[in-house]
Amino acid sequence: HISAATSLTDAVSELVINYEQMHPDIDLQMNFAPSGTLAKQIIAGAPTDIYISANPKWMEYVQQQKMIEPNSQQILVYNNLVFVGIPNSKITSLQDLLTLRRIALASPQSAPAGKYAEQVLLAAGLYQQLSADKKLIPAKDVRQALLYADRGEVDGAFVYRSDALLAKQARILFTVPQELYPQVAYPVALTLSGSNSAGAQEFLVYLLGADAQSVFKRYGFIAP
Amino acid sequence: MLTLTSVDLQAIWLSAKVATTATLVTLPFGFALAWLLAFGRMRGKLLIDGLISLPLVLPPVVIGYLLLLLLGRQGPLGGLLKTLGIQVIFTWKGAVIACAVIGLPLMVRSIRLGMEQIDPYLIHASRTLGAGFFDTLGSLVLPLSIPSLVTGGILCFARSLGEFGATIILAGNIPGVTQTIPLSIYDYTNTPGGEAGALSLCLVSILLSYLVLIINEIIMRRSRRSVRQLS
Amino acid sequence: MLTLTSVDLQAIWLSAKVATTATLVTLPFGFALAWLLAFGRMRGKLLIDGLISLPLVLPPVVIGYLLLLLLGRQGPLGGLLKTLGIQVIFTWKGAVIACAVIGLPLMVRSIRLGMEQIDPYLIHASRTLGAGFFDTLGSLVLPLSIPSLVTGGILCFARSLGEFGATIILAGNIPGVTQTIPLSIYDYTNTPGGEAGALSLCLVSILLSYLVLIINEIIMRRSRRSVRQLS
Amino acid sequence: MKLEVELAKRLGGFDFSAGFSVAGERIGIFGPSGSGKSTFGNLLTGLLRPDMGSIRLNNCCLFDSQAGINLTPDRRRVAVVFQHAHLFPHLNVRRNLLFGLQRTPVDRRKFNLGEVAEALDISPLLERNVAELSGGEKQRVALGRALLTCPDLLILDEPLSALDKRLKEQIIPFLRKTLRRFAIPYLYISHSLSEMRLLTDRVLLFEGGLFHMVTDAETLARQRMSSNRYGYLNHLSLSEPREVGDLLGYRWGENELLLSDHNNPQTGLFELSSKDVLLFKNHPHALSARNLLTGTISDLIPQGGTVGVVLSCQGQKLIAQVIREAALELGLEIGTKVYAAIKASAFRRLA
Amino acid sequence: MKLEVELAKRLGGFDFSAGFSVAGERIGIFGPSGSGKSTFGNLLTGLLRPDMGSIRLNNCCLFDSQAGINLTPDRRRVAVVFQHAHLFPHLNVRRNLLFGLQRTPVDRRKFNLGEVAEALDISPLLERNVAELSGGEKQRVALGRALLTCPDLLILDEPLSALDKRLKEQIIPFLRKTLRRFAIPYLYISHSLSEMRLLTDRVLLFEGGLFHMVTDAETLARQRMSSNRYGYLNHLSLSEPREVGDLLGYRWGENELLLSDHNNPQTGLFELSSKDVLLFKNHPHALSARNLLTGTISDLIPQGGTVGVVLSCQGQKLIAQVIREAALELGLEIGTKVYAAIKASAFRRLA
Ligand SMILES: Nc1ncnc2c1ncn2[C@@H]1O[C@H](COP(=O)(O)OP(=O)(O)OP(=O)(O)O)[C@@H](O)[C@H]1O
Ligand SMILES: Nc1ncnc2c1ncn2[C@@H]1O[C@H](COP(=O)(O)OP(=O)(O)OP(=O)(O)O)[C@@H](O)[C@H]1O
Ligand SMILES: [Mg+2]
Ligand SMILES: [Mg+2]
Repeated sequence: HISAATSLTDAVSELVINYEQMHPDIDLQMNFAPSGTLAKQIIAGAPTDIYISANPKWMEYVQQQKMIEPNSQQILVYNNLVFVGIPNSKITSLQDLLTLRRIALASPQSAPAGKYAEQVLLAAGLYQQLSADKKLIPAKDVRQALLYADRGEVDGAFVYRSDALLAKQARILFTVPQELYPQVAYPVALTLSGSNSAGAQEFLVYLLGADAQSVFKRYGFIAP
Repeated sequence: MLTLTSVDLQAIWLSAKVATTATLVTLPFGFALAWLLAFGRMRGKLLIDGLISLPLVLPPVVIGYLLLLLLGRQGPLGGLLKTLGIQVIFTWKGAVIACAVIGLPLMVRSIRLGMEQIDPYLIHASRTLGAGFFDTLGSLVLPLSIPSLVTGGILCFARSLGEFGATIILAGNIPGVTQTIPLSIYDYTNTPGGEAGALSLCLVSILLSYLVLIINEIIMRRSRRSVRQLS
Repeated sequence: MLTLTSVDLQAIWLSAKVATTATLVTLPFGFALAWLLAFGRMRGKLLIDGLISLPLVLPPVVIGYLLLLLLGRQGPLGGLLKTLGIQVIFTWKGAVIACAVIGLPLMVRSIRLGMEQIDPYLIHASRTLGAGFFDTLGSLVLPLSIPSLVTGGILCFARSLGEFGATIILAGNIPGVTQTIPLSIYDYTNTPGGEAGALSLCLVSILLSYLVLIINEIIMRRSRRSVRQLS
Repeated sequence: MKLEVELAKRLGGFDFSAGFSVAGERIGIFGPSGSGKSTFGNLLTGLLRPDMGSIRLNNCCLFDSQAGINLTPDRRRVAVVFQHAHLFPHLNVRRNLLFGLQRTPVDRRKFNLGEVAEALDISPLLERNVAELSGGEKQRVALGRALLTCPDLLILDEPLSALDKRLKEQIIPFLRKTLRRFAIPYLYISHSLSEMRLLTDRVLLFEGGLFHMVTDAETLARQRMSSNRYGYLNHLSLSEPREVGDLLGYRWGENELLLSDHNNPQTGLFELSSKDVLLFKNHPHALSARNLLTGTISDLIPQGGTVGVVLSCQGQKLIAQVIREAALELGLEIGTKVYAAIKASAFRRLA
Repeated sequence: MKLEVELAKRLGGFDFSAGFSVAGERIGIFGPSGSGKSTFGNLLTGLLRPDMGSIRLNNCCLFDSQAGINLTPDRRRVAVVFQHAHLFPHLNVRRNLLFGLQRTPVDRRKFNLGEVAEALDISPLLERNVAELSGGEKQRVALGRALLTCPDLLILDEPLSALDKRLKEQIIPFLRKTLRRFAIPYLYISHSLSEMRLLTDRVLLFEGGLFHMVTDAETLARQRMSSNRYGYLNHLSLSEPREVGDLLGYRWGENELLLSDHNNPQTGLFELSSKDVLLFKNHPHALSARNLLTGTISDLIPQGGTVGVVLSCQGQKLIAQVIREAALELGLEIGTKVYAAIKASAFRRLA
């Protein structure tokens, strides 16, 4: 039983199919939902062996509830923040954002991507100005922010690199300098029940292996 | 227990405003559509019926997405709205539209159910007494439909209070502007330890809906026509 | 246009199963509760009414979360279920429970609306003819409530087809096991180029609900009591 | 009012069909239970749509299946009092009454609410909720509601059967008067021959869903003389009452009749059963009956075991009824002169 | 059946209150429209709950506000035919009729469906939908439905007012017979004095929401002799018919009466208006009336302008009615011997 954050849906699905082909006797069940939902499910006792969160916060939360094997926790992949928008735009750096009318980002309260974007804007000293002008549009999650940018409802959006690949019309306008925000990490861990399962441990090893990492890379993630 | 931040208060006010407006906006449409389905004799009733039910059948997120396509900058209606200078997306009007569309099927079904119980002889009596079609609609069918209008209104209002999926797509999650209670709760529950805030807002939602239920009871009691004293 | 993978087919089958089961499970509860609210003379009616409306008022995610707390390992009902060997979380039964709870308020309101239109003299006639309380309920109130039961059933079924928030929390999003159509659509919209798949599933949802509407029309026409021929 | 009808309608296993043309202001519809009387009313008002045929009212086409005409009920100007009252449950009595009135052009209005409420004895109920009315009260409100629209045709479907005798006796004269005064033509559906005679000039007979024939209540009454409880009821117009001892003397043509009805010494319409007229060949003496008229037999109507004897008393017509044997014994023949004895208490005021 | 009632109920502006005790199998309820007759029925069956008081039926307490007793309607075993039929719309006629029967213990069942349907002339309608019935048909089904439960008390609220005369005449004897045969006690609410006389032994008078008094239809009929259309109606039990020429001779006590009713030469109950009895002091000759009885005056009932003359004819009682003046002139006094002339056509078969 693998519970993975929504943003990993494609990558993990592909890995699971690959793995099942390699080990026909093994049947893996995937469960994709927002990290917070997964965390609560695990705490409520939902059958889960491996938990992949989209941010360390929820991993910590689950760990505090003593539902995972602390030693198994490690970083699966990294991601980074980019700014997307309509291709012919003249936007090439953070400073150009002030010229835009509306900028989407994931909701800082509920999505880590939003939090990171907020930190970036604060660090760049743009936050005051943008929020005073009500130019910031918080969306439900990164995907929705991307959707807005893609449909031209906003002039640009902060999203993860991995998500930016989903865009049809919008393109990456620039990559946000890493020094402005902490690294975006996807921690993985075995749950208590998973630590007793050899299959789960084996799959975890596979996930961290080179084959798997190359797949993640294809989907825009960065290997640790 | 009930500790509300100013952003929470804004969300509550916004939710009340959106739910009320959505309900009021939907009522006339619901009434007209219910009438069409209950009494109309045109072909394609089933088609209309199905179309109205769509927002119920499809996940709200999909509805939100479809509305965004329709009303967005590049959408067929979006252009029209833009030339009229009406901004729907990312405003509370967007939330109202989302809630109205989601609430419409509930409204129509309820009103229709009530209308179909109206004694056809009463309608006929009204017509023979010289009341034309619309006159009868207004002076007989409408007042006799009050219980079902109220039921439909409550369903729509309550559903609007809880509507999340379509609203967040169409209106965005802008604190103080389009962040209704469910959106605010969403933010809370996605923060480890945000349960208290979420709970407070849930309680407020419940209180709001109770308020509506009480108003409902009062209206119902007034319009109840006969002594209902059964042992 | 309609290209369905085997996972899609599983989702469709699961959705149909979940929505049907949820509707059937909810019907008797809905009937009983509606009766209580329409005819009951106990105190605290408003309280029950409000309690039933909760799943409508609160965002589905919150309902899902509350159900998870209630039925989870540490929840008051979870322990009980565990000793009975019943696993609800992450199974299709969880999805049924989520949909049933979400659909209940729609069901109860509709049935109640229908019941309140029943001529009290008919009920009295039945009682004086020797039919006891439950007898009258079964042989008079129930058949006369068929239109409203059908309306309630349709609302519940349709809502179940579109239910996302509570299901994903209580039942999880496990392809082939608990992944209903809305959850599958969710996955598709999170996949590059998934629009086609999402669209196909939306169409299937719509087809399913049309099927139900047609069945509804047939039942309604049968139970319609009087010639309804109005000019 | 002229009504031309040619229509057919199938209702489940019941076939209705009628084709006739009738003119008059006061038409009755008579027929056994289930013969299609209410169905006919519903076809006229537009509640039911005929399968085929046409309906013309005063040369205005209400329905024509071939021409595709089907006037909506509100444009037919045909009001109706249904067998059940069907009052509007959300309006009180006053507003039920006003419903039609307010939708009637001011120049067509012929009554006001007060008048009608007074006549129907519902003035004290005006502010009541309709759920709080008794059966008879409901029916009276329905009657008032329809009357107040002053329609081109008023259909009354057994409007009086829920009323008690006192009210019936009160409302019939009112109906006669107002319907006539304001020239509201009507179709009166009823089981009561006596209501038919008082309220209609022509009667349409229905049987088993078929229109049978046009006749009139008078003829029906004569035909049913032998089977009817009280034989044939003579309707006598009496005038100029004056006191004669304990009794009242009324003018009836050239004759004076003595009546014991003291309540209301006024010109009016009175009813006298054919069975209350006793015939003598010779002058009877020491008789309790107060009236003794002489008359000549102008016609004899043999029917069942009895014979209706049509008398001409100084130009006034009177029908007596004797059994066949008595008729033979007394040698009653057309032209015979006889004495007719009538008790003073045999008369009954109708209006 | 014994009914003890002591109750009060306020309905909006209408106050109902009644306190009496009455025993009998055939009780009538009489009173003007709006006097509370239906309200009383509803209180008995349990549709309305009295504000206070008690109801006891056959020493079984149905309701007692002080003791906190309020039997549910299904445990009262009181069936009711409402003023409007209130048939179950989802059942066809047969299943409406069976509804109560199926809920009656087998040992209590006294009729079968066929019998009742036959008597009410609804056999051809059994498979019909109730929406497809005429007004009269609906009411007959409601009557059958209640009859088939064989209740301890049957309340009939104007059950016949929607029926035509032919049916009324057919159903009244059936009601009399079956209700008596199977000893179903009933409360009969009606405006019709004649139904009261035929169907009830005792009558409760209501007026303006108040129980007024217990009386009987016979007394009411005598009291209303002068105001009633047909005076007082004698009910005569006639037997042993034999042919006498064109007529039928019936035994009436020691007397023989000649009747022109030929349809049904059978023992039965007949009706004769007091106004159809002509009194002579001396033997009248050459009279069209076929019957001449001798009798002695046993009582005189002066009323209005008329006098009811109670005759004893060979032990049989007969009431004639003459106007006051005639009574004086003929010197009618108690003990006087008179001749009573009655036409053969004056009799009407009731049952
Ligand atoms: N919708 C229907 N479907 C089938 N049969 C019907 C329908 N409506 C009425 N009928 C039948 O048609 C016949 C005529 O009904 P209608 O109501 O016209 O009678 P009516 O003459 O008014 O009788 P009543 O004096 O009892 O009111 C009845 O036998 C009735 O059962
Ligand atoms: N719920 C109520 N609220 C107020 N008044 C009522 C209510 N129900 C009945 N009444 C009044 O009580 C009075 C008695 O009504 P009820 O129906 O008992 O009369 P009834 O004797 O049966 O008359 P009818 O012969 O016309 O049927 C009427 O004047 C009626 O208006
Ligand atoms: Mg009829
Ligand atoms: Mg009554």
